Parts: sequence; structure tokens; C-alpha cells
Amino acid sequence: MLELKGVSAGYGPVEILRDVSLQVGEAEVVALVGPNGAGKTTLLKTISGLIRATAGNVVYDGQDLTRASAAVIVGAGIAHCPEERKVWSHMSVEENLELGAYLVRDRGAVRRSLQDIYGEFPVLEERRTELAGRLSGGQQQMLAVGRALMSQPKLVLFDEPSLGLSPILIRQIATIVERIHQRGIAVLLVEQNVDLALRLANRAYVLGSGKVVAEDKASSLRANPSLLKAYLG
Amino acid sequence: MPALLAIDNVTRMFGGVVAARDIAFELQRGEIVSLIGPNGAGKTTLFNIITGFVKPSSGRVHFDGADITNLKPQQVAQRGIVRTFQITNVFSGLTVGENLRAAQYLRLTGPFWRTMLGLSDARDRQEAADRDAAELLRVVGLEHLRDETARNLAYGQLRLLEIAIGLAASPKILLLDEPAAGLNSEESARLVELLRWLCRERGITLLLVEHDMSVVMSVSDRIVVMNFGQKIAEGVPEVVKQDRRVIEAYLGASLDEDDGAANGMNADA
Amino acid sequence: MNRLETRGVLLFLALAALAPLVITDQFFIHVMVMVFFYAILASSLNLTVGFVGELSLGHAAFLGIGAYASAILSTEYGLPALACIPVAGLLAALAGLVIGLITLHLEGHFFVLITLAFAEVLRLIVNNWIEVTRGPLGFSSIPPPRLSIGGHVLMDFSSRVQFYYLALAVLAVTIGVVLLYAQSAFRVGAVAVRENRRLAKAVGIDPFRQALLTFVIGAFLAGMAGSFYAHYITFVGPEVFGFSFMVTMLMMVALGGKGTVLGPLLGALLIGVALEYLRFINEIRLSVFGILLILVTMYLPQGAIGLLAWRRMRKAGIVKVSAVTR
Amino acid sequence: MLETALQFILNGIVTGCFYALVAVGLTLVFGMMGVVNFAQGEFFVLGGMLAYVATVQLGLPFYAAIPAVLAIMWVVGMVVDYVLLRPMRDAHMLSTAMVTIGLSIFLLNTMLLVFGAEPKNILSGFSSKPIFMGGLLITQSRLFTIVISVVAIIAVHLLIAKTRVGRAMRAVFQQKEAAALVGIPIDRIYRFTFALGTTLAALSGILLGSVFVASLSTAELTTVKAFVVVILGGMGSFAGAIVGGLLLGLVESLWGGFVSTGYMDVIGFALVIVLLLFRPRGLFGMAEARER
Repeated sequence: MLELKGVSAGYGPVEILRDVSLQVGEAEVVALVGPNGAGKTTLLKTISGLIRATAGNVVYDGQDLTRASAAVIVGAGIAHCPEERKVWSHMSVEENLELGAYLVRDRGAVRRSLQDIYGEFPVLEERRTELAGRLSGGQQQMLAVGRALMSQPKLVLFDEPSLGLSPILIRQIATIVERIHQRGIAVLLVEQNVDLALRLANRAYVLGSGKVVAEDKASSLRANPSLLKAYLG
Repeated sequence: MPALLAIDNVTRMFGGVVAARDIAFELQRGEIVSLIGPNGAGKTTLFNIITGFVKPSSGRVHFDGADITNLKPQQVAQRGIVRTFQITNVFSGLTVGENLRAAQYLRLTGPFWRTMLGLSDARDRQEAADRDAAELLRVVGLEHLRDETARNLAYGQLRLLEIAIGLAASPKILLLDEPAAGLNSEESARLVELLRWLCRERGITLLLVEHDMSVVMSVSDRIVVMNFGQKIAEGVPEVVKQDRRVIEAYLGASLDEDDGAANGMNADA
Repeated sequence: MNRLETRGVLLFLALAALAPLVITDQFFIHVMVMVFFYAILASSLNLTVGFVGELSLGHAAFLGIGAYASAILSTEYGLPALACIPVAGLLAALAGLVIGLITLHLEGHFFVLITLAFAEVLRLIVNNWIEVTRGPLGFSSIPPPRLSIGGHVLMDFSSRVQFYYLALAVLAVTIGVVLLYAQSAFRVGAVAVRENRRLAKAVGIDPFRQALLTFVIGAFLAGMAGSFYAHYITFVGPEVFGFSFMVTMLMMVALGGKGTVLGPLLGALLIGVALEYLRFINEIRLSVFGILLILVTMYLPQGAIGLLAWRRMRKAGIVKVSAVTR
Repeated sequence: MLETALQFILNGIVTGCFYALVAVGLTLVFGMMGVVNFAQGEFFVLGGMLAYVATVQLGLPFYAAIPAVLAIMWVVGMVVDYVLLRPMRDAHMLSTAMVTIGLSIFLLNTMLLVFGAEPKNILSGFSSKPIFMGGLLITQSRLFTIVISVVAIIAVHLLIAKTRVGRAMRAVFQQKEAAALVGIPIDRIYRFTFALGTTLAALSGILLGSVFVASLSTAELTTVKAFVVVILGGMGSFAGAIVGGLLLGLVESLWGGFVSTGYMDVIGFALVIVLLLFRPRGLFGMAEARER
């Protein structure tokens, strides 16, 4: 469904990603792990059009999205749930969610998605009129996930959803990812909590210094020595 | 002998979130210490507190016996604690030589008229500074690029220039924020050499935040490990490497285990 | 600060010193006097705008303070004009110190706006404080300078050429100060603040003190320019605080090349000559200026001097295609 | 005494409306785009000049002239953003400031060439007969100004608070990256915001021109005073611009009435200088990290 072929990207003169190739299949959960500074966030930003690839191609559903704008990419069905949640803290919970469906013109469809999200996260419905900035970290994470789902994506990119959350909330996040998966939505998951990532994913890539250093089935990656090496040298 | 730098139960809150909680450790003269831990562990916050860019909510920082907790960044630097930044930070519009010149600012300036008129002592200072800068450039291997504008340098060269800038400010302690980020293995190896040399030959005390574990393990005398704003381990590399809590901090605690292991790990307000 | 630039500056001064021996046309002399006056202003503004990198829109205030100080001191207190020039400079520097202490804690937009507000406040005060400033009428028939030794008059400034050399002398002092500054550690400190404020602090540079020092030197030079203007034009009104002087200086700095010593001189020469010789397009002059300022900012951010330096370096093969190193 | 004070307050509200309208655009554009628009005062004057052309030279009725001029100014705003600001999106803010300064110089002097220096009357068709409300006196055109300003302010507030584009504006303002990720076209939102600011300034110019005269000499002072309002209210704050505008209008009017007319224009600057010393973010300023 999503395929990266030899993608390089970075900020200005600094090249972060070097010749990265990876694939995400239909309704598959793929984890992307690796130490800090390996380029995981940059990779997600390149896919969602916030950063332009300097080389290589991003192909989605047979469509070349390498040069597409972020709006086109969202419209094509890829939603990106960014690092540190990045909710609009001076807007209400409901406004945050509705903005997630910015490109969906059909008001009825937006309302249905909204009900759907509220069904999934009742706490968001309880606090729908409150400012997003007043939510706890875990609730903000739910809001960010909900917002990403509002665009009715076929692929969701998650960037560190467990960051800064307590183990109980981490478990909740895990449940959310599983449920998204059950709806037939594909997931590309960047996660520093390797254990969590590998439990959720079908397959995983290990990124080190901007390159893919290992690729394996999630179940067998844990035993893969290149994983620990990537982290602890 | 008292510690050169003492971090004394430092806590910093941002809004309701604890970025650093009750951190305490010491830095002895001539040591190389690395500060490691996963993203968001509070390492950069600690750097900011030590160098005066952020004030701690509670706790003190002592340097050479004096309390430096409430000094401004430039005052901290004037006392001899100099840092580099996580994202490449040089004076990009200046040449390599001028970058070092800027870092030597404190040494080069004196009273207004003497500085303006370049009187004899000012000139002497300048010559000494120039010699020093030339040596620094040789050490980091950038002497051939002295007149090149910094923004034209390759990434690896920029990282080396950053360290040279830090050194040119004549620090007693140099804090390096991810000096190896983005370097290839050959460049990292040179970095390790350079750091050891600095410590040995120039007697500079080094505190590193670094993610490249091959660098950390080979260069550090001691390692301090942080997670969720707290210090979770401290010791020599071999011991820290085996520490179960450290491995968990990096790879994530297995969720099957009881939540007791995650004691105090709730950074979520 | 490179050798080429120092040579360019010295060449400029040498040519200027010799020019009246060859060209005696009175209008030309007048044009050059104004060019020198603008060159002092532009050089002084450039210290803050070019080296520290903070856009001061209140610089005309120092011109105005210098001009009014000179007008009042010479007409009401009979201070000789040649003594007025340094005194006016010092008074402007004092004002610069006060204004700088208040404004330089702010950065970026805030600094731009507050300096603009300061200049406006001064203009309004000058307009209204009639007992001291004579309000909108201003001061006229300000006496010319006179240079005498033991009762023997050497120069009475009855001819334009004598003003020419006076202006050149003040300009030479200005350039001297700017060159000293540019070769001292102060410039390095200021430029370091401009390029990377955070890093500058981390290596021990105090951005505020650095900016204040530079700001006060600039105010001193602009005050001298104002004083000279008062004695040359012999009339001073509230318009010296106005925005059009500000715009003209800013234009000269931008067009010539900010952050260099030679740039503001080039800018003053280009625009000063254009201002005087293109009087026939006087009406559309400022419109053209506006467009020029936009174009220079967008497409020639280094100014004319950047164009020269770049060409020279490309010839010498110094400028590499930066992609090579990336 | 009380009646005089009330009269000054009423006058102050009228002036405050002008300031508020000009400042709203300035503050929105600054808050969202990080651009300080030094040409705002020229947009204000241009609005008045075009209204003069429409009502006097073309003989359009006032109620038709207003929407026509506003439509033209909307386009002017779009064009300025497209041609001058869009290429400078990643530039340092001082460079962008230089561009808007250049624009202001160009606009002011070109208007001087086209319209001449003398002030222009706008034919509003209102009779100059004053209306008495108790002991207070107000002209029809002043009343009209207050009504239109209040309507415009409420309309803009509703636009920002309730509509899709307004929501997108706030999203871009608060968290640009997230806005891009949900597909908001940031560049078009910028253009819309800038055009809105331009149009509001022009509306203020039309109204002021109908109460007094439209004059080129007011451009520079208008820009500077709009800045005063923006600083008083806090950069980027809509409510702050409204309150700041009214506050400046009132203070000026009372100061001018009871203390000194000569220094009336100084009081705003004095306020701002004092405020910046003690509260650099303004009265309603958002705490924003300005670390560079």
C-alpha cells in the first residue's frame, strides 16, 4: 500500500535519512524503532509531506506522492498523529476533532466520524466543550489519535504515542492501536517503547543513523542482536 | 577534594509537568561524564539549568564552591562553563576563524578605549588568542577551512567547529549536547579521540549528552542515566550497560510485569 | 573586515579629498557635501542595523537631537559651531544611552516599534515645546562655523568648499571610529549576537551590553551629523526627526550593503547623487525608493557590496557550489 | 463637568473604533504570519482615497461605495501577499519588515502623486445636523461609524470563532504543523488573513474620512498608533486589539480634553513605553517563547 524507495531527506544541508526503503501492506501494523536521532520522526514527516524528500520516491496506492502537498496526502488517506500530540490547546476538544476532518466536505460524514470517535473515547465526549489544553497528557493523546482518525484515513502514522505516559495509559494506547487495526486501517508506528511496538506490530524496521539496519517479523526481532546493538552500542 | 560541579537536588517543572526531579550528581575535575536516557528524559533541561538558560524550580547548582544557580547564561559562561547545543549551532554567517574569534570575545575585550584602539596589551591578547585559535583548528582538523564561511561547511565539519567554538571560550567545563549526532562511524571515532585528548592535555572536564552508545561507552569515566526526569542509575560504563532498569528505560518495560516496576514513572499530570 | 574593504574606504576618502581641486562646480560640491552628510548617517545607522542586526527606526532621533542641540547652543548660548559638533555628538550619545537602556532589552519587532515610537515622541515634543524648540517654526539663521587662531581667521566658511572639507573631516572621524570598531573585538561580539544570540550567550557574550555599546556609538556619530547639518543648512525644524530621513538612511544601508564599512558609503554615494541630480524626478523619487527598497531586500540582501564581493570571489573560485559540501 | 467628560468619552469611543479596526488586521497578521505590516497606515489612507474617488469623482452613493472599495482593497491585500510576502515566508522577520516599509513608502508617495497632498472629503450623504442624546452631542456620521465598526468587529469575531476558515486561521495561529497535517492550506490562510487585515484598515479609513477628512498626512501616524494599540493589547490578540484601540481612543480624548491637545498624540507612546518596561507582552499578550 505504502512504499518508500531509496528516500533521502533532511533539514537544509543536514541529511537525516539516507536511502531508506520500506513498505507497509494493506491493513498491516508496521513498527519503526531505533534510537533517538535515528531519523524516525523525519521519516514520518517526509511521508506526510512536511519535509520534501531530496531523493527517492514515496508511492501510495500506486500514486506518486513524493512532491505532493500535505493536504493532498491527507486527502489520499494518510493521517499523521504527530510527536508531542500537538493539539490546538486554545480550542475546544470538539473543534480539534472537527478540524481533523477539515478536508471532508460532507457534514453528515463528519458528524458520523465524530460520534464514532466519541464511542471509542467516551472521555472526549464528556469534555467536548473544554479547551484541549486543559486535558491531561493521556487525554490529549487520545484527542490527537481521534483527530487523525477524523480524516477517515486508510493509513495512520503514529509518532511516539506512548511518550510521557504512565504504564496504564500506555496500555490504553496499545488498545487503541489494536482497535484501529481491527477496522482494517494500516498503521506505521514509531515508538521508543520497543516492547510495546513489537507486541502490536506484524513487522518491524530498525532505523539507525538514518538507515534501515534491520527488518524482521516483529516476533523474531526481539531476539535479533542488531536491535540491542542499535540502542546500546 | 570538593567536586568541580555539584548538582544539588535540582527540580524543574514546566506547567504541571516535571521535566527534572531531584537530580543530584557531581562532576570531578578532569572527568568525562555522559548523561544518557531516552527521549524526554530531561537531559537537555538539566543542561539548560546548569548553564543558566533555565532556572530550576528548586535545588542549587554549585561550581567551584560558588552558587551559580541564579546567574545568567553569559555569566555562567564567564565563570568557565560553556556548552554546545543539540541542533547544530555555529555563527553561520562568519568564517571559521571569526567563529573562534567570537568565542574568544571575553579574552579579547578590555576597557572601551583600549579595545577600540587596539592598544599594546589588547594586541598582545589578540596574538595569544590567534595562536590559541590556530592550535584549536589544528586539533579539530579544520585549519585549512579557516577563511571559509561556516554555512559552507559539511555537516561533520560543523559539529567539529561547534566543539572548537566551545573550547575557544576557554572553559573549565565543556557541556556537549549530542556531539556525535549525525556523524558517521569514522567521524565518531575521531570525536572520541578528540574528547580524550581534551581531557588529558587541556585538563577540561566534560559532560556529554549523547545517544551514540559506542561513543558513550568508549569515552566516559562515568555515566548518569535519566528517565522520566529522574536519575535512575549512575556508574562506570560496564555496570550501567548491564543494569536492568537502564535496558528497560531504553527498550520499554515489559507490560506483562507488575506496574510496581514503574514506580514514579508517571510524568503525566 | 577584509583588506579590500579597507582599501576601498581609503580610496574613497583620498578621492574625496582631491576632488575639489579638479571639479569646482558649485552644485557638485553641494551634492558631495550632502553625500558626506548621508554617509555619516548611514554609517552610524549601520552599526546597529548591520552589525548587531536590530532594526532601529528611531535613528533620526539622534540626528534631530544633534541638530537641535547645535541650533540652541549656537544661537542662544553663542557656542562656536566647531565646538557644537562634538558637544552635539555627546548629547546624542547620552540620549542614545537612555533610549538604549530602555529599548534594547526588547528584541526584534518590539525593538523596531519602540524605537519608532521614541522618534515620534521626540518629534511631537519638539513640535509642542515652543519655549525651548520654537515649535514648528524651528531655528533659522544658525551661524556658520569659523576657524581662527589668536584672532586670525583661518576659515570663515563663506565658501562651499570649506564646508566640503568640514563634512569630509567629520566623515573621516566617523569612518575612523567605524573602522576601529570593525577591527576590534566589539564587532565580533556584535556580529556573534546577530548570527546566533543563544550561542553568543553560551560563550559569555552579553547581548544587551554589546548592543548598547554599539547603539551609543551610532547615536554619537548621528548627533555630529545633525550638528553639521544645522550649520550647513542654517535651518532646523521638527522635520529632522521625521521618517523621510530615516527612510533615506535605511535605504542607503540596505542598498550599499549592511554589516560592512564600505557599504553605507557606497549607498550614500549612489542615493545621495541620485537624490540631487534626479531632482526632475523628484516627485516620483520616493515611490522609486520604495520599490527599490523592496527589490533590494528581496533579491539583493547583501546590497551592492555583496554583488561586488561575490563576483570577485567567484572569479577567484572561492565561492563553491555549496551542494558539493552537502 | 460630568457632561463634558461624557462627551470626551463618546468622542474617544469614535476614535477608538478607528484604531481598533486598523489594529485588528495588524495583530492578526503579526500573530499568524510573524509579519509586521508597516504599510497598514497606507492601506487605511488608500481606503479613504478610494472612497473619495467613488463618492465624489464617480458619484456613487456612500452605501454602494463602501462595499466596492472594500472589495478592491481585498484584492489589493491578496496581491500584496502573493507578490511581496509569499516569497519572504522563510526570511528573517527584519527582511520582511524592510519589504513592508518599502511598500509603505511606495504607496504613500504614489498616492501623493495621484491624489495630491490636500485632504479629501468623502460624501457620505449624512446631514451634518447633530443628534442630541441627553446632554451629549453626536453627528449622524459619527453614529454611523460606531454602528458600522461594532458590526464589523462582531462580524470578524464570528468569522474567526464560528466559520470553517476562521477555525483554520486559529489552527494555523496556534499550531502550524498540526494544521498542515489535517490538510489546511496554510499559504491560502495567510493570504486570506492578510487581505482581511487590509480590508479592515481600509474600512477604518473610509469611516474616518466620512467623519473628518481623508488625508495622506495621517498614514504614518496611523501605522504607529496601530502598533501602539497592538502592543497595548498584546501582539496577536484579537480581543486585545479591540480593547487596546478603545483604550487609546479614550485616553487620547480625555488627555486632549482635560490636559493638553498639543501632547495628545504623545500619550499613547508614553503609555506603550511604560507598558513595555513593565509588561513586555502587552495587556493581553500570550506568553510566547521568543528565543531565537
